[in-house]
Amino acid sequence: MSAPSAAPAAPDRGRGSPRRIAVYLAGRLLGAAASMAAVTVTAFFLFRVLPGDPVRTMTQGRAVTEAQLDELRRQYGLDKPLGEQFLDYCSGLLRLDLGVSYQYRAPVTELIAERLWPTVLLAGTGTLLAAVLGLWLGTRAAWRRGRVVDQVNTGLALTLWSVPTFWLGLLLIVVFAGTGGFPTGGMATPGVRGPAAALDVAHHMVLPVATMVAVVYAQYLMIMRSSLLTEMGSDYLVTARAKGLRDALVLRRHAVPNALLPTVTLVFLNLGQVVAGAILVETVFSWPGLGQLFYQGLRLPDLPLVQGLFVFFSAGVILMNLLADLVYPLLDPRVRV
Amino acid sequence: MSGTPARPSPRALARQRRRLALSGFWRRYRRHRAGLLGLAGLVLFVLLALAAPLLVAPGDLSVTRAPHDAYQPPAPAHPLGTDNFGRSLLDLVVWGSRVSLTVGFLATLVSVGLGTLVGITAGHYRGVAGAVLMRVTDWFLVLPTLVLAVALATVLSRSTLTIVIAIGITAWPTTARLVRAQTLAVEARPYIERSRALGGGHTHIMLRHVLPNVLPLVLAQTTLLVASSIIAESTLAFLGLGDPGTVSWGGTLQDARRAGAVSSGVWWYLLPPGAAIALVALSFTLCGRAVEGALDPRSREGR
Amino acid sequence: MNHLETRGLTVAYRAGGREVPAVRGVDLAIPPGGTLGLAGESGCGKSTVALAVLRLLPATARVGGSVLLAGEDVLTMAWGRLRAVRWAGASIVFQGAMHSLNAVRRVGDQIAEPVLLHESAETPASAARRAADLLERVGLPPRTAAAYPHELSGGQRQRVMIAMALACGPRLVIADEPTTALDVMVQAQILRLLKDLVARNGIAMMMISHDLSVLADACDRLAVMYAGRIVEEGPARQVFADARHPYAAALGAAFPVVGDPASRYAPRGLAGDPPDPAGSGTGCSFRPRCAVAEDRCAYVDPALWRAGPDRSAACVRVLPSEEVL
Amino acid sequence: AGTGGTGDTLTIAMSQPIDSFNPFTAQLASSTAVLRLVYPTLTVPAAEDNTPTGELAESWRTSDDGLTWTFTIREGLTWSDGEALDAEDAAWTFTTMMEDPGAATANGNFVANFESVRAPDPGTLVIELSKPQATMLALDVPIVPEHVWSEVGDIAAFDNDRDLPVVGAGPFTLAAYEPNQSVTLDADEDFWRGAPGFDHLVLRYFTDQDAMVEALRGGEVSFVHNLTPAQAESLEGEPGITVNAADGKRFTGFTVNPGARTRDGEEFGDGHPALRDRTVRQAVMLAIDKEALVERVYGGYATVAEGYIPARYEDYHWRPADGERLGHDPERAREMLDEAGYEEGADGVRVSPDGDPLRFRMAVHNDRPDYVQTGRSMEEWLAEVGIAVEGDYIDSGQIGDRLNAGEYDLIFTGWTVNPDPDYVLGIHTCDALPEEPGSMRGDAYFCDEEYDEYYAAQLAEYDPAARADIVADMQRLLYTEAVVNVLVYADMLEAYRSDQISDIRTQPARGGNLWAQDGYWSWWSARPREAETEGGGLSPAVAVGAVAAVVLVGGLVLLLVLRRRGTEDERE
Amino acid sequence: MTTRTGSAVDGPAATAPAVLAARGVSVRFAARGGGGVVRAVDDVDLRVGPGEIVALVGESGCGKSTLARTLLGLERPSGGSVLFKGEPLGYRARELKAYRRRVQLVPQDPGGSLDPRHSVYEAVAEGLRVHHGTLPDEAVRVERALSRAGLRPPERFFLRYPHELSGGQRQRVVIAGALVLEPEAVVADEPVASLDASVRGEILALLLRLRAELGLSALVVTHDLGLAWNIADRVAVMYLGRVVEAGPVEEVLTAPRHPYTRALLSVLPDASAATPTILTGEPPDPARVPPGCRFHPRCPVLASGAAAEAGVAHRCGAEDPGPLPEAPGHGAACHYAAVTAERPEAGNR
Ligand SMILES: Nc1ncnc2c1ncn2[C@@H]1O[C@H](COP(=O)(O)OP(=O)(O)OP(=O)(O)O)[C@@H](O)[C@H]1O
Ligand SMILES: Nc1ncnc2c1ncn2[C@@H]1O[C@H](COP(=O)(O)OP(=O)(O)OP(=O)(O)O)[C@@H](O)[C@H]1O
Ligand SMILES: [Mg+2]
Ligand SMILES: [Mg+2]
Ligand code: NI
Repeated sequence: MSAPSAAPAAPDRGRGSPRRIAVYLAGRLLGAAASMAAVTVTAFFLFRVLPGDPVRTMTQGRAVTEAQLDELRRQYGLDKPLGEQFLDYCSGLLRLDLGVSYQYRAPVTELIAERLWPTVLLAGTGTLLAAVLGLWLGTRAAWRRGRVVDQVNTGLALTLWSVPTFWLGLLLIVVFAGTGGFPTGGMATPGVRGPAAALDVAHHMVLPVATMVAVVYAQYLMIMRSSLLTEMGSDYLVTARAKGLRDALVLRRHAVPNALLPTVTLVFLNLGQVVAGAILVETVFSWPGLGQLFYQGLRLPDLPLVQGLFVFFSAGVILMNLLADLVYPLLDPRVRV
Repeated sequence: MSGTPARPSPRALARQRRRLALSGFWRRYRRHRAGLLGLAGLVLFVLLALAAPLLVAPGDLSVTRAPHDAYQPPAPAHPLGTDNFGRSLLDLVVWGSRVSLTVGFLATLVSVGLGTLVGITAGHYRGVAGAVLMRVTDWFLVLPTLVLAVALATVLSRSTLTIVIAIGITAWPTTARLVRAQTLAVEARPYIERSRALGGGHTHIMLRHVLPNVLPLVLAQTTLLVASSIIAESTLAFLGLGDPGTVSWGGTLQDARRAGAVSSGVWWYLLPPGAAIALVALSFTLCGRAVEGALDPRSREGR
Repeated sequence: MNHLETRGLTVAYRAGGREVPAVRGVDLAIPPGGTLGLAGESGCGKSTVALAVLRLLPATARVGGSVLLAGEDVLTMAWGRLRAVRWAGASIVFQGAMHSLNAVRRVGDQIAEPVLLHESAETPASAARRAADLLERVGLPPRTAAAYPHELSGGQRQRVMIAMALACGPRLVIADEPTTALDVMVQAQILRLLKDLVARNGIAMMMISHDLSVLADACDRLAVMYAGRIVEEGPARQVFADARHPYAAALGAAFPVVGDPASRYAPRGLAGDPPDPAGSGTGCSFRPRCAVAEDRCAYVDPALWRAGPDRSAACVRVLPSEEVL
Repeated sequence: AGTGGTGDTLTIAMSQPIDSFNPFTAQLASSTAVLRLVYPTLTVPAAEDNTPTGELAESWRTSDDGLTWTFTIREGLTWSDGEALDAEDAAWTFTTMMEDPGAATANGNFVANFESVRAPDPGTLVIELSKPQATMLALDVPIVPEHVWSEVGDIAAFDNDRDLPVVGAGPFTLAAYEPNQSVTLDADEDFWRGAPGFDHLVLRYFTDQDAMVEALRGGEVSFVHNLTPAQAESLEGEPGITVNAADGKRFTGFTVNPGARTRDGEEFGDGHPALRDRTVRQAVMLAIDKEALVERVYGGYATVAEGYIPARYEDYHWRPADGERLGHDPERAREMLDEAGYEEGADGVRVSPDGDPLRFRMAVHNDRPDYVQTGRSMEEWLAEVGIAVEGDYIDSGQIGDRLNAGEYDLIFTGWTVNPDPDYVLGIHTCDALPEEPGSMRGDAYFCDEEYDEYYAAQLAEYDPAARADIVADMQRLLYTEAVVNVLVYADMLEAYRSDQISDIRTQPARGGNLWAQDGYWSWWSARPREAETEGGGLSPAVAVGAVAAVVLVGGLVLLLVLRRRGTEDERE
Repeated sequence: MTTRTGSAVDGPAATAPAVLAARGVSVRFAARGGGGVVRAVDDVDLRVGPGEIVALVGESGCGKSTLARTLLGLERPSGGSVLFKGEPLGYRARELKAYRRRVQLVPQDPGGSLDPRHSVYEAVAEGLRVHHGTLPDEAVRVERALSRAGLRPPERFFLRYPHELSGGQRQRVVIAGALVLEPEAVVADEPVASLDASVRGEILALLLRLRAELGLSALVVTHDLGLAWNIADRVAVMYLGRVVEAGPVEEVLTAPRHPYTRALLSVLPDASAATPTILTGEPPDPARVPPGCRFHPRCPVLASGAAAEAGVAHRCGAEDPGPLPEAPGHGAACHYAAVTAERPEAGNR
């Protein structure tokens, strides 16, 4: 009889048909849009129930007349009924108009745009460093599970993880700023221009980024460690070792790529939250970013600003979730569409 | 065939079983040295919080007749120094543990309770109900936690309860997600199908099979959540959203910062409450990880 | 010289502070071109033996005795030499192919990997060509190389594993339960394939299974393990049809011959529980489940004795009683 | 250019961001402080004693009825772009504020009584009032160049931060602006009063109080303000740093709800009835130990307050005579309450003759640590005389709500008092009562005919001494009624690097402040101190390089160590 | 040839009404990953008479488990109906519950079928508690069920947890859990597939003994023809959602008519087997059922030309032989078998 000649179903090479990709994408986008809509509604009604007359708060402690207050109310559309305000707000949102900040008297969108770059710089650098550090140390810790490297690593990470961010920031200021040669706050020294400016910004970034990394990297470390530990017992690693691969290669070529899958999505998911999490670091280090803006908005409270930032932060998380959804199939052939 | 005279009642059996399970759990837990350390820290702090009224005289926390001078560095009479009113920082830390731990536990209770309920329900009912629940969870998950907590704390009136609610409400989706995933895993196990084939209804399956099997996860999640809730409490206080009328660690930190302690060389105002938060959070985290480890079937002995 | 020879191989796992003896003195020998079947119930130490051959056991395992691959002792080999011997000298087809293949790398790359590693003359392109060849040899179209493991069926994955095992032209292939998870029909296909490849290339093979009938079909010789020991060894047909050790006999009888009236409405099994690897006690470890146990079984722990031409069994009943005492 | 306070640049820290450089709309104190350096005003309070002195206006006249003011504008002034600065600009500025509601956002109250503003010729500005206005020499309204601002379409939406340098006429010009980070001002060498001491003035924004102080220590900035008592104390002894504890412009206190009502006398809210009794209100004041507040809450950097107008304004400040003083005397408070029939109940809380226990709700701003601490102290003090007070530490928005609704018993308050006290006095007239419940101009539902008469009299009195007498009477009345109660005047704590700055002028000369002056005196007068040694401290670039090198080397060593251990470990 | 030993029930129970029957049952699923339907079970007739053991055999994925689950009402058929004692099965919660008191499932994987957090006692008592609440004699019943299932003495097992039991013991606990409700029929899905060869025989013997003692009817799902030979009275062979051959064990396994059954029998790793007929290709996909006879793409009879000789080759690719009707005798859904049925059994065995 003939040799067994299997005719395997044509191995689905990678991506799948454009139509299915389109359907997948459309599904994800729709989900993101739904979340966004929900966030919008929440943001509006959540902040409308804030106590206090915003106009009063705005002018607190200053000499104002009733007419001035009324004028302010009119300017901010606070004299209209709630339903109308909501419609205005929604239509504004579609035009990327998040209203006008009470304290800056500038469009919130503009304020956000102004502050976006510093936050992205800070949170981006922080996350990147934290991820690289966390993943690397996590790999080491898992590979040497139970040894000194692991214990020191995990212990340190967990300790830092348990420390309140702002407290750590303050401690760093006490120890390193001023006398330690690092600036205590801000993003740049006024007047420094040219190539020195980049260095200057880097100099200002050291402490805030260190704070951010210290608190965040533990998470990546733990995820990578446990993810790698689950992979550790896997049969395919035995196969790899049986093939005669050096342990370092087994780790690099086989274990890490597999363990990286859950971790990378997590990095993405976290990224969304990190931007919002920058509030503390930015506040402590006077970093002129979105977090600081939020903090300032809170103190008044500056309703359109806080609301706008809330929407913006949520949109960031939604976007990152979407990216994670889109990136995951690229990384893991098993879930390719 | 049923000739054995002294047959234990099912209730006694259940008790015995529970005792056995507990001792087994404890045996496995004991193997985690860090977990024991965490547990010790935890017990210490809980005892401290419970004993606070005995350790701190009511007058010691009075702002008008504080026992010491303001801003005194650590000395035998006040081992951790004093604050701007002349109250001993040690007293403040001891007393603050009450609020901080209460907030930590209550917020965790809220979020774990809510999360477990939603998670199991969403995982069990596959139809529209589950999908809707999951959508809601997803949507909550999308809201930036800190921002939402801050917003809630701003919106609601300022009190410890508000903080509990703000933290509880922002933390539950994570639990729900976890519980749902675990529920799905449990529901895929053949014993659920067996139970259905035996005639068990939804409630039976959820209560008898799913809940006990997700509980360990919930327990581990609980300990981890307490840690983050305590940190969250201090964060909210730091952002000025705490209840200034009560003594809590976060509140004390906030007071220290407001007083400019960092730049005034009054390090003892800043250090103790922060260290206390970090220690408690670390204790809970270590416990949580040890619980996780002890419940991990892979670490079980036997087959 | 035998391709594989183990002498007094012992393996103990450290688990929960105790030492669990998993393999307790196993002697095996496979001549060039020979095929040996290793049978036994779950947990009796079959896989442990297989892993010990390439020193792949986890760090918690303590290994004793010696394992000679073409005369070289694997257990005392230098690290670099060991890596060279792995796969090029002996390769393994693991039980669960889904888990033994890396899910995120293409099948072709995984086959080519050991080739590139062990043969410096190979370039990535030539290794890829070789991978395609190998796939054809196991009956898969060469384009399978571009697939990821999850895109293949269980049988196809197992074939990929076989192709991979053949990649460096090893002299010994160890197949650890290659068909356990597979459907009857696919199982037949894979067994046929393995038999053909071994016969055509003169490779020595050790095949592990708990199904004695499968092994009897595919191998020259059979070894039956029980609680970490070989309890019977001999030519496959003989051991299957006429086992001398009661355990081997029970194992053989567990698979009825369809059409044989004797087994109609008469399933045969073995009462009692599998042995606890940790608890040893004195005497024959099979005694608690043995239907024909005698008094002396309680204190004699029998070694493998000659039980006929070219076969041996570890049961006191194969010897005249006076020889024991 | 340079960093810190070296050489020709003076860097100062500000603790507030800039909301706008548009003087018509800018609200935040930081913005106002910058604008005072950039735009002129008609008059400016003198550095020595706050008396109005001429700025744009060289001199002024008032008509007999006090309703027509004629200012003579200084001659030969120009804007920084060279255009002439004259009465037209001032007239345009005021008129715009009167006509465009958007332009009245920030300073509209100054022009509320203006009938018309004219510039009959470039050197004369005539302002017609509808009723007398005592603040005519303290018009804190920056005058803007008409030729620039008449081009601006919508003034309310204009931020004035695009077209730099901004055209102004102060001692400095606005040269550069990094939103949320810094403002750079360049000195105007040709400023009519003389060139400022520093060529550049940089204001850096800090969100963190501690970071700011550390920056001062490290020499990154040369001036900080808004210090806490602890910070001031710790900076006090440091070499090269001078702490300036200026007398406060602000009073801190609380008002008592004497029964909220509208102008028409309609009562609303739920204020405690016992607080309508002056005895109870006075007893509350007697229970409070203001000295202790100064010590404990303000670390000594404050003055006990009695009169409504801070001590800093010597002319208007008032102090009770010994007989009328309501100092700390819990014993007397208890006696008074006993006499008035407020018997102590079983739980130690007194009960009014009507049967209401004296349990008061006290609304305190939670974002002001000194308020919170004062509030908590008051809880304890009042408990000692048998009054239970429950502090509600809430944010300002909610405070406003409670005030407007009249749903409070005690509520904290505090005002920054201008050199001219008119506004803070005006908020306690009966006119300040709300037209209808829910909207409130003042901070107490105080209404007293006698007070109103005094108020009208002082407004019409242009003789400073006579006016001061009337104001004193008003304060005595407020004090004895004990509805509006002041507790302390907190010092304004500032510090600067005296090793970088010399000759800086406070306003007023004695006990005066540097930041947020009514004028530009401090920054205009500051002169660089000749530095003995330049440099010191690493330049940022070098520091970064060094750190990077250390990290790199450390990382490499670590890597090598781990590598080495790693290969050893590979033997399973 | 037909030597029946140890059967408790006399005669193949063909005439008595079926305890459990499937009539034209189809189950369809939406294919995973969208698009198309999976015809897991396609128009199946099957009956289990009183006291009868029926084996359902077939290769992996042919729909055996799905059919078993459908018989228990765990899956709702998209066509046809399940009959219990001649009555169609109702799918309302109460009806299902009542039904499940009388028909029990012995699931495939004894390890996974026991809740790791329930002790043996609880696992066995679960059925009782679901249907009767906590009975006063619960412990007695549990004890009885356990000892029936061969776990003796039962008290020794009460407090054990599944992970403390061997595979064979777990399977017995599962069986005891089914027996405790004293069902009239059990459906056992691969009852020994995950067990060691040595334990297997014991469990099968237990099933036979229970049938003898309690008169249980049973449907045993398996892919193992040897098992069918060991214990079943009748056997049904499934291929791609269809029963393609059914009949008394002795007839079907010794004189198979359907080429698929023949192929299955030929690959048994039986030392005495002649040349095995190894079917080529992968297991078929129920999402893509071929037209005509669903076996024809892999049919060795068609490939060897025997079908053409018999003149049915054209029908194999075009004409569905249809479902096998529910009949007591030996039948096969095959064009070739239908043509050659009259002739003496050719070739194989
Ligand atoms: N890493 C380990 N740590 C501790 N014990 C182990 C470990 N691996 C295997 N064992 C134990 O060693 C014994 C032999 O295991 P092994 O895997 O060799 O059995 P096997 O015969 O291959 O069984 P199966 O047929 O189930 O594959 C078992 O009792 C098992 O529990
Ligand atoms: N819920 C489901 N959704 C979609 N397809 C399903 C579902 N359940 C089963 N199937 C498909 O139906 C077919 C029959 O499955 P079933 O489990 O009944 O097979 P089986 O004969 O029991 O196989 P095995 O011997 O492997 O247990 C399979 O192709 C399976 O993939
Ligand atoms: Mg094995
Ligand atoms: Mg199945
Ligand atoms: Ni310069």
